[in-house]
Amino acid sequence: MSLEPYNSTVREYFAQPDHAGIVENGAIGYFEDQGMRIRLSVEVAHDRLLRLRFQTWGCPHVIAACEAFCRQFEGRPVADLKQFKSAPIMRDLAVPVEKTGRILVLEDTVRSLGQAIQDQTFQN
Amino acid sequence: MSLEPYNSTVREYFAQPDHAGIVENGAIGYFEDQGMRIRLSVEVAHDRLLRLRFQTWGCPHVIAACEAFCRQFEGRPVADLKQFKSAPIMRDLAVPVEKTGRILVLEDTVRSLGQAIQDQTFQN
Amino acid sequence: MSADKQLIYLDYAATTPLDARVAERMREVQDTAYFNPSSNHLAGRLSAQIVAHAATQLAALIKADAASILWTSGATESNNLAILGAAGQRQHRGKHLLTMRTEHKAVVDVFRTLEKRGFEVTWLDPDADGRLPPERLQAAIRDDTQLVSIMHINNETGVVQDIAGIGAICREHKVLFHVDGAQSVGKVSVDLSTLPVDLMSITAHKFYGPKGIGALYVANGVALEAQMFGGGQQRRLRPGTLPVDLIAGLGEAATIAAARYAGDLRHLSQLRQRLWDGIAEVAGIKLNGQEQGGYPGILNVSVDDIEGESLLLALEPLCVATGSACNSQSKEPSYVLRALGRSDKDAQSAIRFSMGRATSNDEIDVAIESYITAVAALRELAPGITA
Amino acid sequence: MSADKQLIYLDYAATTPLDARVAERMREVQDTAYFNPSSNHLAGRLSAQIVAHAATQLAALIKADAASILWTSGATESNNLAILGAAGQRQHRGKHLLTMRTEHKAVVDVFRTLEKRGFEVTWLDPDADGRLPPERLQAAIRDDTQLVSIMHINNETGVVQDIAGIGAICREHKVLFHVDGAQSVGKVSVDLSTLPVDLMSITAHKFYGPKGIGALYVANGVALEAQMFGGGQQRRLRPGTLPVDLIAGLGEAATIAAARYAGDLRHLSQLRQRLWDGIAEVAGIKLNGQEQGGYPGILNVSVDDIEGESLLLALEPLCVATGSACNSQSKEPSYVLRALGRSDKDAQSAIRFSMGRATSNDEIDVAIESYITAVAALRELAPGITA
Ligand SMILES: Cc1ncc(COP(=O)(O)O)c(C=O)c1O
Ligand SMILES: Cc1ncc(COP(=O)(O)O)c(C=O)c1O
Repeated sequence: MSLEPYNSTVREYFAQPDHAGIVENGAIGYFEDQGMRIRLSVEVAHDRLLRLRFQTWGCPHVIAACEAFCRQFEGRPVADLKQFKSAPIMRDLAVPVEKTGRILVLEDTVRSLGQAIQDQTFQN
Repeated sequence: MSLEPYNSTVREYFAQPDHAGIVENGAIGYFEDQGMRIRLSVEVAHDRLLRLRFQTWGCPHVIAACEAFCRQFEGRPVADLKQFKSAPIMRDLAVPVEKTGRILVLEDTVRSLGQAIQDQTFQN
Repeated sequence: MSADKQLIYLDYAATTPLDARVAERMREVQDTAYFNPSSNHLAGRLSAQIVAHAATQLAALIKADAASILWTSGATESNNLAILGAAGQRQHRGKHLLTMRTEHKAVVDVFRTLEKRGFEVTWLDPDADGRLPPERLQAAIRDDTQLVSIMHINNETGVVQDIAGIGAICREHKVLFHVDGAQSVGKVSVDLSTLPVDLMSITAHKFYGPKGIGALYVANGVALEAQMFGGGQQRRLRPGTLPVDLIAGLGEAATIAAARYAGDLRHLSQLRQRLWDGIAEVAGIKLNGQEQGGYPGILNVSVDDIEGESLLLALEPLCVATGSACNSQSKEPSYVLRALGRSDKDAQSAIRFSMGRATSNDEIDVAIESYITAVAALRELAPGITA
Repeated sequence: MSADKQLIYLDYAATTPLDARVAERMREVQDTAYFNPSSNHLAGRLSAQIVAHAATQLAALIKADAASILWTSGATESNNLAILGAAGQRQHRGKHLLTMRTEHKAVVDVFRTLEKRGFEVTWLDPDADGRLPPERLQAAIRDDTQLVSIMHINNETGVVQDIAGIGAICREHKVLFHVDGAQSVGKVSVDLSTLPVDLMSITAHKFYGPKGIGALYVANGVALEAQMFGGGQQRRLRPGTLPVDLIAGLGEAATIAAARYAGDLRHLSQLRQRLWDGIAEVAGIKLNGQEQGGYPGILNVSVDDIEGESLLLALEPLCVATGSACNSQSKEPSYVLRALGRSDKDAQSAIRFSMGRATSNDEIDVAIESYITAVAALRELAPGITA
């Protein structure tokens, strides 16, 4: 039986993915696995994640997880990215166990984003 | 499923077994088989079956068959008893095949009755 | 004896009418939530919520967890799934099974099938009052016994088995215990939070719910082999589109039953006493089942020297059962009554009166008069020759 | 995208609402003839007559003999009984069985079970349009083939199989032919007086009848092993108290369907054309199934670069199915569409629109707009990375 598969946060973020999009010339993190693909892009200034945007091909939970990540980290220090863990997001979004793997793709994308920021920094 | 098990004749004879009873001092035929028991009794005058009565322990079809027999043969010559066959009664009463054996008990009782009349005649 | 006369329905053990609130609930669901509860969209989820709510309603009635409810088409299917499913699941541990001779056909025939498939079944006899002495069960349990199936309330006689006592023995020997609760759930107290029962069959149409829907209670941790295949519904144990309206009806019937079964039992006890008082004086009458302590909705009597089929016809327009209602096609004398020690002839003359919520004193009085008259009339047909 | 919005139900292939006349007939029976059709008294006979009448109604719809109707709880049970019952009955003659990869789960999983029990099953592939070329069947039949099971109308795609052609081959080889008619009976012409079919599964809730009731057509002379045991009902083939109201409802639904299916088909064809015309221009859209000649109540489309679950959510409050509605718990890409040659990704993005008697042009127009908007919105979320 199909009881409510999405909590209100998932529905809200899915309906209003305010951080969907791409930051032109921003640092870009990308990862794909399990058929899900996520791209994060960010404009960094003064070691802060000034503008954070996502693009994704994924299910509603993945979309909401991307939006949740952007909402949480926009404005925070770049260094905070290291602390990112998907577990709290999974809890907030009540992600069903069978989808856990998909959300881990976000972790990998965030790691890739951190790397890209570092690379950019080194390039500059 | 239980579609109508009794036709209207069975219902009528069962509800109004006009010939139920016994003829005191009459000739008596008796037979039992298959858990069914039938007793026929008759007052004979001028070689005719003047008053014909039955008693039975049996299912509705057996009761109706006894009544049918009495209705048919009352008033007829004793000699007609020889011609009795249960098949027409079974047809009139729409007796289900699995009950055929029970109605044959009536045939045996009629035979027994014929014998009893003969015996009575010889005694006189 | 004509069909035109007003029917007097005294066959509530065969099936009951729909409670008006149940019918209303079903209409509501049919109108607004007729969707497939497995459908992955808003409409489907509406229906899924109704199914989930009905599970809590039934679970509340039997004091169980809603997750232990499996929907089926009725107690026949529940019995089949429980017995075939448990026997199949555990056959590698042993192939000995235990049941009683007085079970419903939907249990008896399942065990007969298992016998053909190489299982060994011990058929326990009841005492003359229909009850299974727990010691008899205890003595029959072997090392390879895997399943015991004993009904709660007998459908022909109303005899009530000691489910707590029997269940305790099963637990002690780690044997699975299935109970056919078709005649008990919704009619008497069934508290699965204390009763040591692993599987219980339930059917809605015996307690004013809809026909065509039932349930199997499966205690947490009890594994069964599915008997029907296809689709992922109900944890693959019982596939098929869930009939959301019937399930909602069952749930509503359960809630109503929980609130009123105690009052129903008082009503039925009074009716049964009145009926028995009215016919007890008929010569040669015998009560089948327990004198005391049986389910009061059923009164089963035999009587000397009466042919059962003629009695049934003479009782019209009274609607009562001879033998088992679920099996009344066959004219065989009831095997249940034979197991209680009745002769073929006694079993053959048995009439089961079963009363329900709507049964009135007036109807009972008509029943009493009809019974007395019919017996007298049939005896008149065969004086002397019926010894 | 909120649950408050008015639902637009386009999932008639999953289940349909009750026709008002069917509901009325059921109420009438519930009120006046709620009895057990097996009970041997006036009330029981009243119910038995209603059951008999319903059998003639269903038989008239499919042009069969009323005696060939066996009542079940739905097509899942009918499929199980037909396939397990026929395979079991004939296993001494051979253990080879034939079916298609695109069957419903309630057929697929039954054959999988038979494989575990030592039967050999050949799984036939359809052509890209979903149809089984009769030659392919012909080539697969062996000396030991006992049963062929092919569905009439596919529940996901609306693909219609050539039942006459397939049946002729089965007859020629003296192989039993079962047809899952869950999506066809009551919706298109099914004439069993000419179709060479031995067994056909039927379910009422797909053609505006009640849920929880179905039937299995069993041609004269075809023997089956029972799969459920207990009680003498239905020639021992399928025991359990018959739900007289549901059966009466099925009968009524059959009579209504017989009178109006042709008109329904015209209505559905027009709706399907309108829908397809409205969305055919979406970039990367693909129709799954037959271009022409399929069942017009279903339109199944895939679209490039869209994740199916997100599409379904974005389409709310449209109620449509992804994959098989009967199996929509699983997020696996539809095996039916995979068998038609679709990639996992295409199968995963598939949406089944299924229309019914009450579907309006307005609803279709909303569906068109929603679909176009949802696809565009999701593509916006992932431009470039979705190649
Ligand atoms: C004790 C018992 N078990 C099982 C059944 C079968 O129930 P159903 O007809 O709902 O399948 C019945 C009644 O028919 C019953 O009385
Ligand atoms: C083709 C097909 N077969 C079988 C079934 C199963 O029918 P039911 O849910 O009535 O058991 C369905 C629908 O669920 C179906 O579409």
